[in-house]
Amino acid sequence: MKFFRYIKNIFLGIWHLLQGMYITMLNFVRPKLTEQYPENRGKHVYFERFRALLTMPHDENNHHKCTACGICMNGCPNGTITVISKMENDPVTGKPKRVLDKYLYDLGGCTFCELCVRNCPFNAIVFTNQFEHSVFTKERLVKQLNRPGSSLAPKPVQKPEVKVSNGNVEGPALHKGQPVPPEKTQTI
Amino acid sequence: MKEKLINRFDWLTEADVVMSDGRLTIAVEPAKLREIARFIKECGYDFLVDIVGIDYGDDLGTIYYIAKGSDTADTIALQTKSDNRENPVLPTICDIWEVGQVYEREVHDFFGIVFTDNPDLRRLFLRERWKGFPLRKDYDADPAINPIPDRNELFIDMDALPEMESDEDGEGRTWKMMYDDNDYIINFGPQHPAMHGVLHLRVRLDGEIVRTVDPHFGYIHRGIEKMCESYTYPQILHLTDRLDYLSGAINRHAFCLCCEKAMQIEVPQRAVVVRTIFDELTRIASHLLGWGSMCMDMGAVTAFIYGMRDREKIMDIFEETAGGRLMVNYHTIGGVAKDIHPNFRRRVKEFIPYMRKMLKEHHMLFTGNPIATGRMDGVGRLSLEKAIALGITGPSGRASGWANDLRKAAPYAAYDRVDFEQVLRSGGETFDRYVIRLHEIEQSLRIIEQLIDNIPEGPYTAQVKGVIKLPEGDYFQRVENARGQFGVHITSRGDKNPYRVKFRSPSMVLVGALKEIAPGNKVADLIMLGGSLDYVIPCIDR
Amino acid sequence: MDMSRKTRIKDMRYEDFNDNEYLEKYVEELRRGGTNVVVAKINDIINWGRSNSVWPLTFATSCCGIEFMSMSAARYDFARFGWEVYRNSPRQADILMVFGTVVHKMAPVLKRLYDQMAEPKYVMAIGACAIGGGPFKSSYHVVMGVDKIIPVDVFVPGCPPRPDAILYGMMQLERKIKVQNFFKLPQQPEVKEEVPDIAKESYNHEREVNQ
Amino acid sequence: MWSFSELTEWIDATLRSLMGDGWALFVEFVLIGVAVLVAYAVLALILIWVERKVCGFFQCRLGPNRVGKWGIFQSVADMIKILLKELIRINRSDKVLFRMASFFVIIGSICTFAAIPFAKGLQAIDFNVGVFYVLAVSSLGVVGILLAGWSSNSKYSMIGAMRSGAQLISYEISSGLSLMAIVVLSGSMQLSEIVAQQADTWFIFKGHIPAFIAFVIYLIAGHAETNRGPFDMPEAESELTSGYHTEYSGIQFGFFYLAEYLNMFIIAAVATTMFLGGWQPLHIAGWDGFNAVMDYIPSFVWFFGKTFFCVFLALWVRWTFPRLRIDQLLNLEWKVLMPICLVNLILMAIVVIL
Repeated sequence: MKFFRYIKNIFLGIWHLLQGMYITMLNFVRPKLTEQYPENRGKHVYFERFRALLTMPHDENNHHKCTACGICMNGCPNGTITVISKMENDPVTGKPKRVLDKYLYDLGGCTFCELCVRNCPFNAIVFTNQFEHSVFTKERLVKQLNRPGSSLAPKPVQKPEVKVSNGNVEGPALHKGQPVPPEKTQTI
Repeated sequence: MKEKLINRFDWLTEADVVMSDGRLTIAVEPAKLREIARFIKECGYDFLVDIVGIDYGDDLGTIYYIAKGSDTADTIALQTKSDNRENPVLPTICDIWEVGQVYEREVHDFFGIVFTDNPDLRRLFLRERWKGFPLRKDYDADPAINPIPDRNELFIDMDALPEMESDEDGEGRTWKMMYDDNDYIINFGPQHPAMHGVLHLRVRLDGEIVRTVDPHFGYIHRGIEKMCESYTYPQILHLTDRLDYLSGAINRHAFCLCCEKAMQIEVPQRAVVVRTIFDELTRIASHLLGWGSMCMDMGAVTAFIYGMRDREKIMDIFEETAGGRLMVNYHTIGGVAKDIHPNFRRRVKEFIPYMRKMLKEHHMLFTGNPIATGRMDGVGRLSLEKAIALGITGPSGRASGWANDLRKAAPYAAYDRVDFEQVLRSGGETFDRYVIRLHEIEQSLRIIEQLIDNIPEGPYTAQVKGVIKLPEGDYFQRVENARGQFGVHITSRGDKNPYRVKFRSPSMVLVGALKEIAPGNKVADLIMLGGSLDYVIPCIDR
Repeated sequence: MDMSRKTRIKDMRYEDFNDNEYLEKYVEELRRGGTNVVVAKINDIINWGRSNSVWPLTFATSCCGIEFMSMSAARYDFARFGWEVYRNSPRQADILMVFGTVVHKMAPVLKRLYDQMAEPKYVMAIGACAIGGGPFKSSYHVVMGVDKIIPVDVFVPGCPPRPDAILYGMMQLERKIKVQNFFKLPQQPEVKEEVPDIAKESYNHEREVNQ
Repeated sequence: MWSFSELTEWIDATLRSLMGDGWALFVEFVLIGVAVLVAYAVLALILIWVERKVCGFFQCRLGPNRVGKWGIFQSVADMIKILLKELIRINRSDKVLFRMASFFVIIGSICTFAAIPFAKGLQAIDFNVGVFYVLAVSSLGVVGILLAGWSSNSKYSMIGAMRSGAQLISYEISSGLSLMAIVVLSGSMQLSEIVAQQADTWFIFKGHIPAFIAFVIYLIAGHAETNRGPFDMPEAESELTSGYHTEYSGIQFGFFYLAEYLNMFIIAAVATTMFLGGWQPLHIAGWDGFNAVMDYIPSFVWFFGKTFFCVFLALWVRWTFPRLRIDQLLNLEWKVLMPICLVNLILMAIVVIL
């Protein structure tokens, strides 16, 4: 009996080995699912929500929506964003007003946690799919997001839609009547 | 239990034993710690979940979380404080709960607390010559004090175990050599293809046979716990993903749950269900990778590629909804970051039958393979008692027959409304640990199947205040991660930053298990056992 | 010769690449002495071979390592480039791909691995951690970028970068190898680029994170 | 069927008419040596490419496809690269042995390679003890591997080499014994003679069950001898980083790398020669038309077709199964394969007598 079981086990083992070889052969003849990256450039559609680069959309008049409030800068966990602002006289009212000078973004340190985009009360920044950024010098990874000569959209920004706040926000707090540091309020 | 304790120890007052955060919290003096710890163990609390060290300012303290092996949701917290900062000394509890040994080493490393009678009190993560104890509040992080070393330190101390004398002040260390001059010692890692990261095992070999295994951690110690103390709660969330990156979403869930519990936020049902689906998808992805890398450790590279291939389907689901492949950044405090993508349901529904079919193929390819079973048979047996004593939770613990699934024991999220089995095996051998992962994938598919058609409508996140501040107190939340129980301890002082955050890593004890089960086996088995335990090193090192 | 012809990569246009300025400067430095035509031809053949056969050393410390695995697996398959022969021994590897965080305790190990590699060798820093500390910039135990320890040829940002992005970084490296002068490898020109002003501002801008 | 001997005889005659016999022989030796080396290198490159491509296909991916059409120049690029890599000097290693080891491995494999009859009339070395020669020379490699492990001054190399020593020496026995079954059947040890005898039917059919058993065992043992597939203990990537050649760099590593692939080819080629009729076409007794058609296919196509079939089998196995453990490996040899081989030899003797 024991002998027969031994023999049976041997054949069972061989059967299982053959099964394994069957699976690999199955995959040998299956169509391959490799996405050929440089060849499919431009053809392959990446998911719209995929985050690869922070950008600041500009409209046709070279206007952006950033008011240099600095919420994104303060919300960023590892100092990826630097908002450099300058005081400028408002052409309409003549009062000095804080406007964006440079919006610097260190791609090399960004972790794509999306706190900045979610916190931005003006939807001034968005993530895009552009992921090809490899460089030879580290410093080139620092990007200036506002285009040269661009300015804040002239129309008074409508009251930003109150997004369903998701808890990560220091920005929307501005619209809820909570105490806000004075230097942040003046931009609105 | 409270009455039991107060009856047994007349020096315990009602004020010392309080119920908080759903568990009994006992404050005790260091001198009485061992006494009460022994009693708690006798009452069936044989699973030491974690030891949390805290710098209270004037003194240093520890919190011991202890759970019942038979019901891992039933937890007791034991708090104690050392009397001074300069020479903090606490009695060890590592003879009561075996796993305490490595936890005490960790607390020693971070806080400098000396645990008398702990047999091996080397630094755990930092190098032996590191100056200062980083998690103390007065730690000086000046890089000039601890510059980047340009060469490896000689492992003088690593080869010697300090033998502690029971002095009160912790002085009087003598060194007991761990290895003979003639021992054949081989370093696996930190850069080694099979170490799943940067674990460093110093292995004493006798020919091909492993005699002792001495793990060294810290090659990826990033000081996350210290960083958390200066971050706001939403900012911490992007670090939890990077602990155990294979179950990032689940870790994040734990932190969110902990904050929500503290702030008493009611999470919308839609978010709860979506979170559960995400967690289970993460678990499947993690198990697929774990299965694949174990097969690769045994030499079957193709199986690994197949595992990764199926994992890509999940990555697609994640990317479409959350925008990230590995770091999904999806759970937030109060809900989820975005609503699910319109294609989400369709993709998940396509994935379930696909995965079922592929599971069959995976079983055909590897499970029955006589070479694989021959290698796994009778190797690395971990008994139930040992598993509990070492705190081995998750699939590896359940392979030994320990029912420790928190999804059953203390259902969180949507787990109380779905029907699934806790997969248990009794052998505790390598094969059990191997096959349990594939079975858990099936169960996860079942959970997803039940939930995917029942995602309730409604908001995907709760209204949360702009600046999140947790009420003062200690909070502890555990979830079932792909590797075991992942715990988050938050001590809040009411600020927008936490006072202390501690993560309980399920992987750390798994390496401890390797130490237990590897000796006596061959080198090849050591690698395979590592694969079967499926630890993730960055989660250990934090 | 035209730069764009010299560093042609299949299915990619010259303008598709970032940081062409660096390569142009690099070639300018190389050309300074002038080259023999025959030598240049041989050099081109050698560089064709070297750039198409770059064997990576498996050095994955954390999360990005998983994307490396994805890249080696079926869907992204870097074997198409001939890079899949990943060697576990540094002696046989051509490129050290640093995936993940490097901490103080790991720094000497990384240095040593680099020293153990045979010339010519290259380094790619992949992911935010390897470039500059990434999410752990305020940590006490993290090396803020591997370029502090070893010279880095290509930086691939992302946290973690998706496999396509790593493939793009690999093609960048191929381009760099293609313009090098193999016969003078030890004395490759140092391209001293001026740090762009915005980078200086970004790095130096005093801010109190999380205050 | 066209024979390569026409070509070689013409070269011989031409050379002899041009110079003295001695010089002619000398030139021929040099020519043969060059031809063998070139064939060796080219085959190795092809094999490396084949392996990578086939491996990719088994794993649901494409494999090299960017260097040349379908990536066929991939291994050429690899060769250029590896030739130009730095050779690292290892501290406290045994310099002489360290340098010698890789040559041992590659010479062992080239010498075996030269003895294989590739096509009709195309065989460099044709001893009357050809089988014996193949077995003897191919086991030179183990010396190289042991030397490599010993001289590297690395613990991983040492373990790898020791494993390798135990493994190769063990599996030599059953690969030798299974070839003996064919020697018993054919009554000759000369490879050309063995091939010639298979003109009507291949030995795997002629030898009934014992020949088939011998064939399977030879494939298993040969596979183990090449350190591949489920038997890649000496390298055991996940355990010993790269095993015995951990410390080798540049072309010295290239030698090991080439030898590994060529050994695979040699095992397949010897299996083809001994069991599958070498370059002989498939003949079925009685089907004259079929046999005539088969004869039109050139002999080297037959040989390489059969050999690559065996190579494909080896790759299939290698990319499917996990690795054995060293004790299981030795158990398989000493407790299973060798006894079967011995019994099989007796069976074969009985078959021959009957």
